[in-house]
Amino acid sequence: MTTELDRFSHLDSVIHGWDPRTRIAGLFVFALAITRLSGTLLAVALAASMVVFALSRLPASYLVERVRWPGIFFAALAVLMPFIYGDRPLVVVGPLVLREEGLQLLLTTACRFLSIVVLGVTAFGTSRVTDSVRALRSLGVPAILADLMLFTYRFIHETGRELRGTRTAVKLRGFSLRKTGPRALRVISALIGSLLVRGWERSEEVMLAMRLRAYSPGGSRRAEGKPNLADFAGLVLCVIAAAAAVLAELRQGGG
Amino acid sequence: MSCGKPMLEVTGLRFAYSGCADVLRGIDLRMEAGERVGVVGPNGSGKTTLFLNLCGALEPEEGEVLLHGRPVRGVLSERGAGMVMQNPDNQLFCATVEDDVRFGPENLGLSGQQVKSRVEEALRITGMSAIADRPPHHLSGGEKRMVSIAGVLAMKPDILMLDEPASSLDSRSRRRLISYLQDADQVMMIASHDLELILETCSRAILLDDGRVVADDAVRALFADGSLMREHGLETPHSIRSRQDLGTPDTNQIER
Amino acid sequence: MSCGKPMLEVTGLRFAYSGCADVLRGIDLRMEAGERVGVVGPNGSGKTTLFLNLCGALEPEEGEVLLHGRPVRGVLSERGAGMVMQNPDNQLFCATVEDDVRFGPENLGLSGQQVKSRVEEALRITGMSAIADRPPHHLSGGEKRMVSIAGVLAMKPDILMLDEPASSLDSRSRRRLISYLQDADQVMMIASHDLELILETCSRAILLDDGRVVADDAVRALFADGSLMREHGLETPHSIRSRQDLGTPDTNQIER
Amino acid sequence: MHIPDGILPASACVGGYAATGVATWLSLRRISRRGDAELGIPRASVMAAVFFVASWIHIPVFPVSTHLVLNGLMGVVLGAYAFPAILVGLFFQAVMFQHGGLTTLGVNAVIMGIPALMAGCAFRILTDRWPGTRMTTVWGFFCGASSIAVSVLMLTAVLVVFFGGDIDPSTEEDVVDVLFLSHVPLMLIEGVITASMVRFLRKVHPEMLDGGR
Repeated sequence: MTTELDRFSHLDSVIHGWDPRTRIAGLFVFALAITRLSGTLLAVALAASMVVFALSRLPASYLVERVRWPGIFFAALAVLMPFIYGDRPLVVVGPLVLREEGLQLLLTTACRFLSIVVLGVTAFGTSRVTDSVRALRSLGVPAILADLMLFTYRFIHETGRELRGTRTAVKLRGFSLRKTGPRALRVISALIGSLLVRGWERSEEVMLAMRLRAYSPGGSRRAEGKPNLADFAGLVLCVIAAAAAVLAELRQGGG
Repeated sequence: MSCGKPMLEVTGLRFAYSGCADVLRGIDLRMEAGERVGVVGPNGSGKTTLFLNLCGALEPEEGEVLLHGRPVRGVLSERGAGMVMQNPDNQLFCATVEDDVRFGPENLGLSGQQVKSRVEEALRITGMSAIADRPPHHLSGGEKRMVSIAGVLAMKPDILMLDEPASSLDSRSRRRLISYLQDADQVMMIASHDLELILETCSRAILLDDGRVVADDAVRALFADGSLMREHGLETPHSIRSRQDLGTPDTNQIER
Repeated sequence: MSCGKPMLEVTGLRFAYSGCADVLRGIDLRMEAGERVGVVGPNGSGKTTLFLNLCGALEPEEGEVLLHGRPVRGVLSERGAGMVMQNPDNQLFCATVEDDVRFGPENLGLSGQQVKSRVEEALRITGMSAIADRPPHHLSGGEKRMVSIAGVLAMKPDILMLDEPASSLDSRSRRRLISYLQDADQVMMIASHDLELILETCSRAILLDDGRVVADDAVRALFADGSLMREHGLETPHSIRSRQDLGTPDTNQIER
Repeated sequence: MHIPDGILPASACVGGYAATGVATWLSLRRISRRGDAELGIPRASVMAAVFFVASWIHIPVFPVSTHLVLNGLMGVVLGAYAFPAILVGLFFQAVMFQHGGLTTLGVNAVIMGIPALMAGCAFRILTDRWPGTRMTTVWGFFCGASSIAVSVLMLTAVLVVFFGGDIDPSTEEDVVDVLFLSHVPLMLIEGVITASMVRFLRKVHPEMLDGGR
């Protein structure tokens, strides 16, 4: 399982150069607007998201990798939704009724999902996690939460390594984690339990190490440069596009 | 080549973690019953990966690992190769020492009685019977190490492979470990940066670098070859070196 | 007693973790500017606890720790004692090397420019400038160690305390660490089981056992005292021992 | 069980964020009142990482496999920190694996986090009144299973509120039943794992169960 969020943060592109604060805020507002769109407007928004992604020069394979997981969820939805949602039947196959609204909703949902994921991947894949979290902090995320995010990110890797080590050890003593049954559950509990205890003990040392380096929560932090005019222009562009799209959608809905 | 079948025979072993360059680039080695072999080499030379291949936790890409003439497949079999991992914390995950030692034999599908006697024996051999009821998370480094050895011994492996057994032990626990290793009646391979430990416990040593066996010789002869050792990022242990400095003829030590 | 004030002066230091027996049972020691002192002793002798008391992370129950004549209180102050802990994994908590080194100076509330120059200097001194952008989980053991040292150096401590700096390093990284320590222009205390490392980097050594200073002497003289060492669970390093075995005159050792 | 991006309308997303904001604010206020924020943050981050990684362990439940949520256990171990820790965990799941979503982060945090806080409180109250090893294990099962149950109920409620109007009532009932029943195995598994974990921690590291205090 790859957890490398920083993998493509070093690339050089317009999006990479966009200040993380304005970038995350702008793309987020746009993504939020997309949850309100449908029809042609949604198609345009999807295209716009794709353009932003292309501008970021992130490889397409990165996106495909990201979409694989929730793809399963959508497959399930695709099977279910068209048959239960709405009341205008489109095709009737035996006891099953394929409904128009269901199909439409599925399409709409899938498009919204895709464009939001594309925007999210672009927003967070184009700077290092540290910079993204700092940006979130200046966007109003509480300092304690921001610290929590940074340290958690770091220890995900450490704990992941411990889990791999323990898995190997379990395997070396003849147990397969693919087994089912009460004993498997017991082993898994013991395994997670020992990760927890190790985590707890690790946290005592981490606390000490932080105090040794004068940590206080949300204490003085790096004074960051201000976003420049172009950064703000990007943000304003996003907000205007989002507002315009939503207004257009509302007018369409009204008319 | 030698009398009869060797206990362990490895030919042309290659291995790579998926998507990475080869870690093992063609390893050949043989080991007779009763031998005790040290494996040395810089970090990243492939020691741990070699062990994981020998005990069947990793599948070789090319080449073969034969134990008693039979290929090693998977790790479930009894009388195979057992491995004690470098970090005992990875290995000790049950609520008590006894449960932990019991874990392996239980997976072998033995009867309750057999499991019990195995656990008792393993704890006795390693001297850990007294702490059988304690949770392993609160033991000292030396105790953790001995319990993790007991956990593997309880599976009665033909070969016991120890990966960095002395790491983070203090001098007292290290000394206790060494005397256990010296007395144990068990075929072993020991990978360690602690060359003095290898020197005291093994008769033969293998120098691994960059996934290849660079040298395979009597332990003293190998460690005394200063230029070879330096070339592969190792230092001749002081116990050998000082004698050399003083002009004492090496390998076969003079008596005091 | 000596010329002027000592840099560090510890008198009658006692400490116990809440609800436990005393770990430190009355420690007295002095350290002059420019000294480099090794601290040795078996596991559980109180080395780490002593360090934590000296840098103010723990509050002594009795006794005093004076740095430049001022009592040490808390750890927030600059120019205090900095400590590099044993396990670098628990010490590198930021997502990149540079962020990690920056962590301390930022908490001290320095200006952006000052922080920047501190970080650059610390990375340069430890030779880690090239990997400033890497995440800590991709580093080798030796690199992690050097980065954790850089993180403390960036706070410009008067004394740098290193707890088991060589643990789990291979021979190459250990050698690099030793040559860094030898060249560094920094007052240090080094606690280690690796007596050869202490021998190569320190001029004076303190032997701690059961929370007391058992011996405080020139490093060679202390390590050569075989019976004292053995009594406290330590072994005279081979580099000294072999010379003794062969009759090389050494401090005050009886010949066999 | 996390709602991906694109499913919920904007109003739900904004509402979720608002509720999450309030819950986070309340949690953080409670934390800073206790005065151990300095020590709590590294602890909560390390534990959040452990819970995050534990969700990588797949448990085979014929014919599919599920992954653990463990929000009940988080409540028991982390107390007030459980909510921010879950929020952070969900954020990383969303940006690393697109599991859950960014616009739905607020809603998902409420669905997972509120039951965790409830489980923490319940565990503290129940073990205070009926202590003892056996009872503690029972309470562990109860908190583990019920926090999943509450999460599923909240999830169902959200879906029904935003989609219910357009589904005919009998189908809606079926869907709700299926949604709930399909989570029963997970409830039992989480209950069993939380119970044996609580027993394990009680034996090995009892102070880890004081999170709700």
